[in-house]
Amino acid sequence: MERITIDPVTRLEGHGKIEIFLDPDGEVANAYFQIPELRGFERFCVGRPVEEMPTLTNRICGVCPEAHHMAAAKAADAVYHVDPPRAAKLLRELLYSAFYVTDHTTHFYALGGPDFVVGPDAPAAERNILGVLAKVGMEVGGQVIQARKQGHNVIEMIGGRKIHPAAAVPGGMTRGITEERRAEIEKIGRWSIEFAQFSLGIFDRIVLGNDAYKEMVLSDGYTHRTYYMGLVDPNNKVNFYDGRVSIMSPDGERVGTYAPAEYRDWIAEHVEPWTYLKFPYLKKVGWKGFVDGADSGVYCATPLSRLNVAEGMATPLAQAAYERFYDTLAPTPESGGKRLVHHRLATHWARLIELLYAAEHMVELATDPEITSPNVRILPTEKPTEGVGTVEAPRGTLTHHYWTDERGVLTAVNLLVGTTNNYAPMAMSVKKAAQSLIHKGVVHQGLLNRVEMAFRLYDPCFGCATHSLPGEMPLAVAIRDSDGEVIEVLSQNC
Amino acid sequence: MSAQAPVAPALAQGAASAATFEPVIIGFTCNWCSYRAADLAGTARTKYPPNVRLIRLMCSGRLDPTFVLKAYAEGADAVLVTGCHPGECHYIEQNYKALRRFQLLQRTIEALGIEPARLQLVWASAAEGVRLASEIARVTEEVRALGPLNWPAGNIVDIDSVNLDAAWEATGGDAGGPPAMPDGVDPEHEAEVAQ
Amino acid sequence: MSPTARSNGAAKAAAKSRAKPKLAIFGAASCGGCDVAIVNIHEHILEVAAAFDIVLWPTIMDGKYADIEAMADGEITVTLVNGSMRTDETVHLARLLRRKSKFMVAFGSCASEGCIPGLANLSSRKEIIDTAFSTVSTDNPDGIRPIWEYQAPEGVLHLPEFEPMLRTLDQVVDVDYTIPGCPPESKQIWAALQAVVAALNGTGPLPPKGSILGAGESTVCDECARKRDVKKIDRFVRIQQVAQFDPEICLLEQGLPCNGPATRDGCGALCPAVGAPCIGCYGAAEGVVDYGARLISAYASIVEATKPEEIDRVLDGIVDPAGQFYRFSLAGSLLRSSRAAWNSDGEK
Amino acid sequence: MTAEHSHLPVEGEVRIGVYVCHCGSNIAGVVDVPEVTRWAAENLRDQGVVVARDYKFMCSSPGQELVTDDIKNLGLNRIVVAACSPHLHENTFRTATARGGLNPYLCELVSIREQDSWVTTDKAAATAKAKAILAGGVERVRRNEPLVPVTVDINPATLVVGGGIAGISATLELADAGFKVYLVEKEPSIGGHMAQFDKTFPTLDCAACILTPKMVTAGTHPNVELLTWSEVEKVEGFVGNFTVTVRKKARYVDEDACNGCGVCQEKCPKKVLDEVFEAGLGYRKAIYTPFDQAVPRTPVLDRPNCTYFERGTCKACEIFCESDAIDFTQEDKILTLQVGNIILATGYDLFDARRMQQYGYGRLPNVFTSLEFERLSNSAGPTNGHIVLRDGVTEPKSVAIVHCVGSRDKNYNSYCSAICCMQSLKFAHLVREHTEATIYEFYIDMRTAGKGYDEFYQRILEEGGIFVRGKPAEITDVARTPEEEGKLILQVEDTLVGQQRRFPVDMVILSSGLEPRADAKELAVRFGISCSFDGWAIEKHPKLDPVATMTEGVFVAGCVSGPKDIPASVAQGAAAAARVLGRIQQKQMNLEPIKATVHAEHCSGCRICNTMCPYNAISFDDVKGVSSINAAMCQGCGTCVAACPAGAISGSGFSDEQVLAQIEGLLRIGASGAPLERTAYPVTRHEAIEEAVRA
Repeated sequence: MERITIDPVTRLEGHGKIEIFLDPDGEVANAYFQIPELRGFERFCVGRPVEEMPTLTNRICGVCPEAHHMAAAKAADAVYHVDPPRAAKLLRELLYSAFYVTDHTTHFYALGGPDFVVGPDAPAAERNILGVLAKVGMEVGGQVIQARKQGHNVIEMIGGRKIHPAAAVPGGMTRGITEERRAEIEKIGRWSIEFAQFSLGIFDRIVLGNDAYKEMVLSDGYTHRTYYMGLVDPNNKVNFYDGRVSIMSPDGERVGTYAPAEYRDWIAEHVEPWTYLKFPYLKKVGWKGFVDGADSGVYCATPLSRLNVAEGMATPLAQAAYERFYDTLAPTPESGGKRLVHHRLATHWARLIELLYAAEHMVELATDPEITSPNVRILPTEKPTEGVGTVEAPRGTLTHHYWTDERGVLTAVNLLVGTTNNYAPMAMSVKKAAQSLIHKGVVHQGLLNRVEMAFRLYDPCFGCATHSLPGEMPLAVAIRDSDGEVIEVLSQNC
Repeated sequence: MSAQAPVAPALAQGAASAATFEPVIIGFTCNWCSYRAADLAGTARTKYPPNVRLIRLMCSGRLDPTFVLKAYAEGADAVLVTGCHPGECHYIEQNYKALRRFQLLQRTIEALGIEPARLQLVWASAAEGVRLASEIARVTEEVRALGPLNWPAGNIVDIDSVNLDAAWEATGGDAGGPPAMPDGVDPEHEAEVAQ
Repeated sequence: MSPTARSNGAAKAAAKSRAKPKLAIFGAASCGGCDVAIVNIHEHILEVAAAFDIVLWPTIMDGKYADIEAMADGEITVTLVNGSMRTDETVHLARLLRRKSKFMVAFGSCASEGCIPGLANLSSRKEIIDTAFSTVSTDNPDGIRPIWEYQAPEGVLHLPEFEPMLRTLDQVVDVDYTIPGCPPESKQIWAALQAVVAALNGTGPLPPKGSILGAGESTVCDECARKRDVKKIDRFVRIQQVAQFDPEICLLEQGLPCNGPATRDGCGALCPAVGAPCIGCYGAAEGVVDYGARLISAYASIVEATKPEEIDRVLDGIVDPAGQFYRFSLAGSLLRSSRAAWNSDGEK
Repeated sequence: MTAEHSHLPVEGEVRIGVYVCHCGSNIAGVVDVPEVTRWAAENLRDQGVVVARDYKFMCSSPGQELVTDDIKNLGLNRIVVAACSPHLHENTFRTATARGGLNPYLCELVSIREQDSWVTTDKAAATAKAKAILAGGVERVRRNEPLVPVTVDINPATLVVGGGIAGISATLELADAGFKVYLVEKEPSIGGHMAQFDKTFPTLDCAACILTPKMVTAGTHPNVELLTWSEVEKVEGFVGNFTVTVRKKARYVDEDACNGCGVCQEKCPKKVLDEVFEAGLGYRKAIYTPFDQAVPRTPVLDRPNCTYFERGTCKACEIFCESDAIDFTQEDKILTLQVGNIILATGYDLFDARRMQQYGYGRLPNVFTSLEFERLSNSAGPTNGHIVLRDGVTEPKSVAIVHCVGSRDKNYNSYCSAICCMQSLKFAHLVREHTEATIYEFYIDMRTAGKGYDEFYQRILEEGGIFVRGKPAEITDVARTPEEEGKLILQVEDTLVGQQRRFPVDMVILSSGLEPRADAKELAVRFGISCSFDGWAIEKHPKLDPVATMTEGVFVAGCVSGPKDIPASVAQGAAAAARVLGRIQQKQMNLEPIKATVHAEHCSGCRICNTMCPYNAISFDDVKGVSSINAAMCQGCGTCVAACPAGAISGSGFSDEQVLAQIEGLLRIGASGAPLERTAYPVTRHEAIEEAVRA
């Protein structure tokens, strides 16, 4: 076997680094998925005034700053023991729904979708937005751009800026919206509903209509039976902005739901010395390593998870799509519990259902009579102390927890960030892919695609997780023999 | 900026003991009061420590906080700001602006880990040569007691002259890596690499 | 990667060198907002793709550092670096790209002045790592920390070194141009890219080295629609202390510490427009040496008080001077950091 | 020694000449001058130093020739002289630089004498400090730019504020020289405090006799426009071109019609206590001229006290006025004057003796202030010069004169009021002249500096009287012994015999000190000058420029800048006039080119600088939305430069670049003279590796 010299570049290459070690028989001994960066927000936010957190923590992630903006604002509300006026909550949620439309659109068409639309075996160079356009036609490209553009316009109209919005503050929002803007947003909302339905149509046509794909979706290689987590409203319907966190066991039993402030009773973070990122797990179950099943505390928090923990969607069209989803993929409930889908690739479908819900919800909010009320902020009267704020980020449940002194200056900060939730499941997917595609020291060429697809479905945003890299996750895989010699380096999308 | 090789262990100079340490202090003077006070101290042969190096401005109101930060960044151990007594500014009221800037700047440097005593304000009229001299002596002693500030000299490593591949090989793969102990950050790390 | 592959890469590179100008977009320690901002030039992105041969854009499309390594020095026409220098890996890649690029552009606040993550320079490396791995929800009884060279049962695992201090691009390599903003406004990005394209086609002037692209030469007030009068501040307020701010009048005049007066224009004064103070993401105005110093001086100058204790009372309204004045620019400021960051007491 | 690297000048190259002065042994005795010179030549080459010389006396003509010759022969374009304080010889070397054909502002003088050799004992340390100071000057001068003074035209008219003796003498000097003067006085008549005095020390000539002629001349001089009963409300503009707004209060008397016959005062039925001129000892009418020799003669109608204005009937004055000069409908007039220079001679207020309650003034009737006594002893005064007790008839048998009332006392004013000793001696003489009374003088020290002053003191001593060295602790009417009954008793420690003593007397005169006018600070702001904490105007230089202020075109004369006696006030009036005449003769003048400038393209119109300028040199253009600075009004303090958050204001002569460069220069070497130790920047693996490879 050729000995490959590693120069410093490949040695350090990639923001996500995978090391696969083989045993003497050439079988996979272990696989490590490393996150090589850290930024330290939890440290340097200490000393800052709490009202700045919505704008400071925006900078954790430029892909989903809106999620951090909302979580921070809610945590700051809690620190001051204030409940913002209804109009303020409506505005925040409207902004947030518009963000979901943009983000899910981006992922489906630019990042995740290409695997299906263009095909998993197509050369990587084509598996991108341009490849998608080639396949589904330029006019769709126009619509995708339109969807992102409009979404960002709504975010700017309410939040002040397209990226890193500024308007959410302790007690509400800095400013309300005018009737003109409301009307415009409503229009965009209605358009987005059509666009979401159209996208679901594409998924139907290209994926569900293709047995090979369907088989792949259902295949064991992409199946993990873990716990699931997500925010639900009082009716156990999916909610992005507010509600209780609900946990579902791999067997479809509702383990419980908790108020965000109680997160510490439910979640802990495991530390490994070979990565800068921590591994959250269910405290009540415990950390058992990178394994699935009801005995392992590993859980995942994704669009799929949210559907799995919820009993439906709060809007009619999305609800219909939700039912179709389960009828198709999990016709029978697991051991009498809730019907669950463990096929990770179905996350793409779930994401489109959420896209539809977000669009419908936009219209609901934009047509609420109170949405244009000028009463969007209330003044705190109590001493600031401690507060937790949780929202559903597209990539998982996001929690900000602040402690302040009596001036409202931060004394401690804890952040449990979306993608982090899925770190362990992703590591497991890697190992699983490696084990199934490396035998007797021979590496199946499809390995990288496999691994990559396993990743994409989580829409990993390591900007959030490590505050190092946004959106799609470049990969570098080094495969070492039992002597630790690197026998192969594969890299993708560095 | 002085181009220093970055390989010396950090804070090597921290060793300088208070006894032998001679601080370097930048002093800003107002042309009409404190600079004349310094002249007067000279004319009267009033002796004071040589540690303060004066810069003449037209008025303490000209003092831009940038000057103070620049002095620290260039290696000064402290900065002494002087001007006319409040209410006696030759430009009527500008020294009040200097006072306000001083107070805000002092809060800021404190937040950056610099002892407030490394930024001092002394009012001295043109007639107060002796007083200025004694204040300079006082400030010098206070700073001597604090020890060196010795802010690091920033620098860009000029990489064009470096063969990175060779550089990497030179590390043999475990260059500077801290031992696998629970606390992953090795204190001696820089020093180790430097040698 | 095999030596043959390397030479192939070189051949490919040689072939390409006669083609369109090459563009590389590299994200160091970044949040990705800069990439999204570029994507947000929307349909124009296709024009960019047409004008340039995009050789590297990890977030959006494929490419390999290996190919970059294989290129001839200076083969890349323009490299946009967003994100700050946080690990030795990013520093290394920035230097690699510098060698391979004709023009190096510090893109966005992180690369040009450190941005919010630069506030990490208020603490020591040890404090940052210790905090991250001992939060209330962290299960870490043995006090485990990331280790740069970890001896796993199966072999050694390397992690990039988390540097003692976060640095800006120009503290690590020579930088030709800067595009400020967190993130830069998309319309400004497009304007800057057009200027670059024009320069490359010889249809426009090449901006002098060191130019700031995609921004104005003044400060945010220049673009701010709020009415301004002479300023006298007798108290600084925080947004949660005041029920209603006048939507027409300068926020600073209403006591809200707005960084607009010291912050470079180009964003369109979006934050003041939405009733939020400017937080300074576009960095300092033309020719300014230290952003924070300008703001400190300006704020203090307009305080309405003459007695030290009165002045203190007003200044108490600024609860976080370091953050207020160096929120985005600490790493790029004259002092670059708090003493804690380099004074290794924290690690002794 | 001399070190020179001779190569021909290159276009655009900075070529600096360094000149280090021995100043005899003043510098060379402590600083190793040849070493500093050598060091500069070798270590500051990269900074552009092409020649470094030292010389015994750089300020001597051969010393200056070194500079001028090198500029010509070596093509120098920057000069640094390390010698004494710029305040002494900056001009000398700038001129030398100009003679060499360079712009004078391309020369820097750094002080290694006042700031180094004269204040440092350790020679090594002094030499190191000299190097640092020199390096600072070199770095700075590299960034110096040629500056050209701003030239402004001088309007020959002058405004004099205050019609006391200082103002009057300034006015007459200017008017006689043939130039227009506006003399503004807030009282109905000019004359000031001097007009209230009877005699003047030490010559004892009658104040009125020497003052009146000057008043009359001022009142009738064709070049003088007298504006009494008037006050300056606003001053705009700058040296050479001030626009002054004056409020001429309504007199209710037509000045042109009035012939000053005084019949109106006779007929006016309303008697009013005269608090001002008669210091509350006498009465005047509701329409009045403060005193017989008043200038102008035109009386003033005191509206609040006028029966007609009170009740709507009377008009006695109008009825009896033959020239129909009375005009009840008159209103304040606002006048706008254009002048080139301004002389402030607003004088002083008397210390209010009530503040020292232990002296009982206001409570004990027979305690008088100096001003009251001036009126009492004045033959034209309320008692026609009879010195009597408050009852108006009884002559005092014993009179105590207390010095330093409100002066030389940290509880009131720490300064010496300069005139009280002489005034008190004068009082002693007047008391002796008019009465039989025994006289006591209570003093801290006798201060009789001045021509003929001490002689006067001796004369008074000879005239007899008891001089007690001590400051009375208390003045009371509570008797302890029969002989103290009905007397005022001064409780005092006689510091000559070192014991407490009590002096019963009939009358006490408090020699009150001088204080700035109550409105001194507002006045300072209105005229853009600075004043000390107490309120005395600050001179441009207390010794070398005592009548000029920091504000070009605004001068001071008399007590406005501190207590003075009459001769000093007169001298200052004339001196101020001379300074103004100099300006007028030049027709134009150059202003120091140290100015601030707004760069409009960088100005965001945030308006933070708008409140920075005490000279109102900064204005905001609403249309353009930018601020701008009037160069002529700018005094170059640089406060706005430091304040501008956009860095849009630059300050010539003290630019950011110059100061930042000087800081770098000053920090080139440490206290030992070796390069300043610096902490290394924290390194990471790669840098260490790269360094290692490079090494």
